[in-house]
Amino acid sequence: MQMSRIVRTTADIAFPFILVYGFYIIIHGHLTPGGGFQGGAILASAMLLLLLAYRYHESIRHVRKTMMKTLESGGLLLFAFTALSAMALGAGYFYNWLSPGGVLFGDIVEVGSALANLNTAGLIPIMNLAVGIEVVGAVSVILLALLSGIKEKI
Amino acid sequence: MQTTLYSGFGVWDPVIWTIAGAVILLLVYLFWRSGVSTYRKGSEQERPYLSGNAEPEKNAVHIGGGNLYWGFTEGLKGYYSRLVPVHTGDLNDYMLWYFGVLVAVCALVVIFQ
Amino acid sequence: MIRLLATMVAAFVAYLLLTAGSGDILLWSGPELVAGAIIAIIVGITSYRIFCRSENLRMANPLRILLLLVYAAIPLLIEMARANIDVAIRVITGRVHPGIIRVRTGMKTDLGLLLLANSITLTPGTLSVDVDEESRDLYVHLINVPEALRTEKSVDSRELFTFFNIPGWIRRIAE
Amino acid sequence: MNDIFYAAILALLLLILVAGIRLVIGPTVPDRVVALDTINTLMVGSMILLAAYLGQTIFVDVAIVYALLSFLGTLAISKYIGGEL
Amino acid sequence: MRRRLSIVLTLLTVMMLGVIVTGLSFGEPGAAPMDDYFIENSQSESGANNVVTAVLFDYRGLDTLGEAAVLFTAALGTTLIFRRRRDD
Amino acid sequence: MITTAALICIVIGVIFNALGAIGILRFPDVYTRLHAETKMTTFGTIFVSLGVILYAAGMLTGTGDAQYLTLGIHTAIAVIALAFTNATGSHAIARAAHRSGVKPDPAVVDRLSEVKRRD
Amino acid sequence: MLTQLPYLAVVLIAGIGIATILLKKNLIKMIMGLGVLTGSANLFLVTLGYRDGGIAPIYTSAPEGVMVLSTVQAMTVTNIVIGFATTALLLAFAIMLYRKYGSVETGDIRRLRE
Amino acid sequence: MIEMILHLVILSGIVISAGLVFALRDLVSAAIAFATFSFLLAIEFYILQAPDVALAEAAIGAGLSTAALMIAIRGTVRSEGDGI
Amino acid sequence: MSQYVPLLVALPLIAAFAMPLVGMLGKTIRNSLAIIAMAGTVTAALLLVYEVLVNGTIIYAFGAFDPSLAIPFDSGGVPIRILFVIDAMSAFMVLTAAIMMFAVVLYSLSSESEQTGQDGYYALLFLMMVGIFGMVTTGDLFNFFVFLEINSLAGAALAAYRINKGLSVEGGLKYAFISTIAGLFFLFAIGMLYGQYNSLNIAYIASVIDLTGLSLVALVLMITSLAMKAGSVPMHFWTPDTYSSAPSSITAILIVSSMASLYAIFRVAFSLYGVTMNVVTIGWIIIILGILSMFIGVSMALPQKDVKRLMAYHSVSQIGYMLVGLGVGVAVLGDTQMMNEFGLVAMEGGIFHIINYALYKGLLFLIAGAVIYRCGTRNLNELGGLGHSMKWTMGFFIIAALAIAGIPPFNGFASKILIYESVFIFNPYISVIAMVVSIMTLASFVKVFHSMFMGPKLPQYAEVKEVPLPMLIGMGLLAALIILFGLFPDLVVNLLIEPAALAFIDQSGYISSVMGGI
Repeated sequence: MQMSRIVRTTADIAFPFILVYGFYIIIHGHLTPGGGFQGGAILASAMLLLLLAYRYHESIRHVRKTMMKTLESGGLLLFAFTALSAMALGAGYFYNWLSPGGVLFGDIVEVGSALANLNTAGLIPIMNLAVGIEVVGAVSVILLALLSGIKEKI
Repeated sequence: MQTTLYSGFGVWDPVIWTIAGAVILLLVYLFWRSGVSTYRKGSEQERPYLSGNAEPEKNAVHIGGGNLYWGFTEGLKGYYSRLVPVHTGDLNDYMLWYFGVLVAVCALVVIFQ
Repeated sequence: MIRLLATMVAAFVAYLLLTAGSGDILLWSGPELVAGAIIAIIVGITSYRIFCRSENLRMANPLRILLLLVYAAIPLLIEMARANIDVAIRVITGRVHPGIIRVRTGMKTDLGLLLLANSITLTPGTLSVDVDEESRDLYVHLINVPEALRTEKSVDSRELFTFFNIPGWIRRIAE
Repeated sequence: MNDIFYAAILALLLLILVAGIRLVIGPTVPDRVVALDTINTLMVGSMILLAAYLGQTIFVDVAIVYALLSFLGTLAISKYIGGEL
Repeated sequence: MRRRLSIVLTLLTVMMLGVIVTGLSFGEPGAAPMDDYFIENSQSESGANNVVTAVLFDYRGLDTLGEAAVLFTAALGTTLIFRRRRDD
Repeated sequence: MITTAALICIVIGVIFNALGAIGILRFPDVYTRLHAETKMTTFGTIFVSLGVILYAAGMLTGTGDAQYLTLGIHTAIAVIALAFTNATGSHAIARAAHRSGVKPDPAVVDRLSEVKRRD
Repeated sequence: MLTQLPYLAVVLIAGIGIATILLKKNLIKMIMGLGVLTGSANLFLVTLGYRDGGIAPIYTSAPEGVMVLSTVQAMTVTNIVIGFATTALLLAFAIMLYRKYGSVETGDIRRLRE
Repeated sequence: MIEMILHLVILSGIVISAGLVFALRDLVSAAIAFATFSFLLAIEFYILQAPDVALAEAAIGAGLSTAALMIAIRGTVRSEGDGI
Repeated sequence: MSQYVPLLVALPLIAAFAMPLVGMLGKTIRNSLAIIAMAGTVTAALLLVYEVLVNGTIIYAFGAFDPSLAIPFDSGGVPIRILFVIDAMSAFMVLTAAIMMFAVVLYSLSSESEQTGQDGYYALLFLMMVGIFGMVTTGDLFNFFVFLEINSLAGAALAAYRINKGLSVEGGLKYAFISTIAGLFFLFAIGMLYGQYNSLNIAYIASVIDLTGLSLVALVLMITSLAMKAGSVPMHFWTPDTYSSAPSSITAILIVSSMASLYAIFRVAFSLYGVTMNVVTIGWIIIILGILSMFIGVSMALPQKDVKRLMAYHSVSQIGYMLVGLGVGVAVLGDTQMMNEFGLVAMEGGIFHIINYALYKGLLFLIAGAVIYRCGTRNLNELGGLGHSMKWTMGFFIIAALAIAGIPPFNGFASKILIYESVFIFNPYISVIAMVVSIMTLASFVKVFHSMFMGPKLPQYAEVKEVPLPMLIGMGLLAALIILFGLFPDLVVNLLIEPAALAFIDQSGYISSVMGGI
């Protein structure tokens, strides 16, 4: 069974805006409250909204398990390799080599600014994004697996 | 290569033991060689002699693991009848034991501090 | 294609709203605009099949959006205020005659149905309980069913509101 | 102005406790969901007020998350009790 | 019997944990050398305004990697439990 | 002046919120409680937020600090999201309650129970 | 005592969580108790880092003030995610056990014993 | 000191909702109480100046945990059996 | 300063993360990735162990420009980053874990080849190894907690890998639940320490700790929860449930993770608290837990009918030996003379027993898995006569069983004699109990040997063949190591064990290696 037409329309309309908000939280992770985990959880909530609003067999066409698994693994690999990249320069694992004065994300941060200084903090935005991708994949996989556990014959 | 292990109280050298074991095995082999020379595999001699009765089924002569140490557990029945039911398989009981030990250890540490 | 574009524009506008006041280019800074564009593209590709289910792009007209804002600001708010005072009195006195009636909507689109149902929920002592999937008729719970409506099989949606012709507004916005 | 904010926050938080009474006594499950929804709405309001009270404007982000996502919990529970999950 | 024991143990554990009420004072942590270092240096070292994010991804990045691995583990575990099997 | 307006808005909002919270205690069944919850607390929160928006506007004109613009816009977004989701949420609750068999207790008419369930 | 209120609440919530785990026999309920216990641990960690009159550890245009400790907040975020992962895995176990055993009461889930 | 009153109100709410998780026998009601617990915990984090934590608790505790619990309750039984 | 340290964690993590993607490409590629990643990790681990043994303790600061710089110059002498502190004891644990991982991955290539979802299996296996490596190498309390959780969750998910009519799920659920509780209380303890000293680094906390009530409760919480994770009586109930229902290869890894928890108990006792706490009380508590574990474990093992359950009870019993050996070390920590007289030897015995135990118990579980793999049953009443068809397996079983029973010249005897003779000076009764337990162990393994391998060839197992080659290689590796360690115990003790024991005792050395000689 599915929810009523009203709920489905609400889900359709709210879905892209929740996505936008999740990405906003992710990429402002080093400036405002938030970060990869929180934003990823919000993105995953958008997926949950689709899963809740539609029938199971309908919703798994929108939220595909293979896609989510790929996102999960890809995000984690991006995270691990970003951290590993410092070792190629001879520094320690997780060393933030992009931070002071690099090109991308290398600006010096101003004291006392809320938004706007997106181009700062070195590796941190990349890691935030990687973690965000990973969290949305992992949480969606968890929810899909739980749903498949009650909906499908094994 | 040094093999002697000093335990602070005694000495233990596995090589000597191994050599001794090898010697014993050699002796055993020699005794075994000097057995009855007319024994042949695959002949009538291989069949067990059970007072002229037929050999029972293989399954019947096999002693299952559950039958071993029956006397031991029967002898220590008082101990086992207390110990075995404690392993209830109930998750609540597991947690109960954990918290019990937690409190007991805390009490011990506080008392003997 | 045009659905994708519409979704991207919507996402971009939402992002701009979220980050307003961040810099000098009008209200936004350069990195924010770049990031907003990238996010809008990603979100658009992800969700255009869901956001714009039909090829019908009636809502892409900015006039309709403006009308929606006006609708939310004036008629809806006034109806809400009236409803709230009504319910507040009933909270204090405790006099209720509740019941569920069937309401003909005549809405052709899902968005119109959604707006009407949400308006009904937020306004005069009414609460949309269920919706008939085929005829798009609403079952509405009224906190105080007037004598006139108790015997009717189904009522028109205009009779639920007091001051404004809310279904007419919605029809103008969404259809 | 801060005193007003403080008083309003305190009032809203007390109202959360009042709505909690329905959570405790609610005879049916939908009653409790109603209480949960009330608590969510009140909490969004108090969060907005708190952001102004503390002077931390970026705290409002949390309130937006609440407003968007508290809906999901309600939806999940109502999907269950409607027998549709 | 077991119920009573459970209640008693709960109370005793709560009493044991109650030492945190007496041992710590709310709002006045003692010396905070590590956190003061973070608060002073996070902006210049890692360029992040949000100190918590700087701690999460720079100073204690390994924890974050481990945390992501935990989530990955849970996702793999749930999919493994509900996977399709040849037979059982 | 603008501060006074903000103050009035906040007071109105708190009063409506209070009525909503009392309403879910006083009303007899789920649907009527939903009336109180949806309308009054949403309305109250809108007014509370309106107060904060007015306060932010006042501060913005007073100090010219861009963060108050952020405060105002984000508050507005929060309120829009809240109103939008709250209405749908209470519809979902009402529908689920009716489907799960909670009938409106004092009811003069119930057309929904009369129709036969198709699905 | 009033100044130590958050710590007191931590202890109380932890007690409720422990009681749920010890006294309840339903697995889902026990998992909820675990969630309550996790919440108490989170509250404990955040409370540890609070300083009187402190502001959030984010450099914004907010009023000046001493910042609260940040490490505990990072730890708490970590612990929240770990708690969710654990809950999800345990719930998956519970669903599978119900499919196989037909019950989620701990009294019935004891085929492995002795 | 005056902030302590806010703490008092919220923390008593937290303790009450945690107690409800313990006391309610219907698992769906307990899940609702658990969601309330999460919400109130998040606002306590908010007051303790930890917006990151509040955001995480809001996103994970409010929506995702509740949904996972509801799915699990649908997959198992709704009412709790007799206690000890 | 070593570049291998992060690879120890990073390589298996990347392998695990890539595994679901690689699993889509095909079976061969996935298996080769598993082997390559495992070989790389083991190589890194061996290089690391070599470097530690040659150069002494390694410090690695994550996220610093110069990883060997533990404390930044401007931080006022406080370590602020996550540090990996690898002294001889950690290196020893890394070696144990690496050996077991090597054998288990080889074994799994055949034993799990019939199952679906193998990419998840290998990913979780690597995650478990990450957890173990992290737990034994980290010098940071919260980081330890995170690795503990990784290890627990991966272990629980793997324990339920084969559903086995729900039995495996039950075992996995119990393991996951208990691990979570243990982890949570460990987190409470971390919070208590953090609240007082505002640090998470073990060495720093050890340098400033004093025994307030809060520290005392933290100590109790840590020791108790880690003892439960290690599976000591009376918190051992999950051990037989989980070990018996998990796949055999996983059980071998679960043993190593319980060893890591055991290591953590003594890391907390020796390096974090040291002589600050009342060492006699804590030592006696650990010894009592050890004695109970030894005796109750073995006496529960005797009447068992399920072969894996029996072995699981034996692992509880064997953990008692290590607890006793190291517990004696804790109890005499404050007394230099007694420590030199017998405490060090007891600790050497306990530490030597860790690797011996991991080897032979892992081998025993792998053998049980091989038998189950071929026969499909684990009930000792139904098994029998396998010695005719599984000759290699039987040979390995004899080696492992004699080793666990402490029969010379296998490695179990070497470590047990160290424990017996040194503990005899400390308290003769404990030593006598340990010997009695050893005899009962032998008795119970005679039972297993008889009912699995002896007897006539049963008709229902007429088709049974020897297990495939990778499984044999995995088992043979462990058997060879058992014989090697048994024949040259002194070599191992001098090379690995004595530095490890000294590293445990030397708290000031541990602190100064991090704090730079303060």
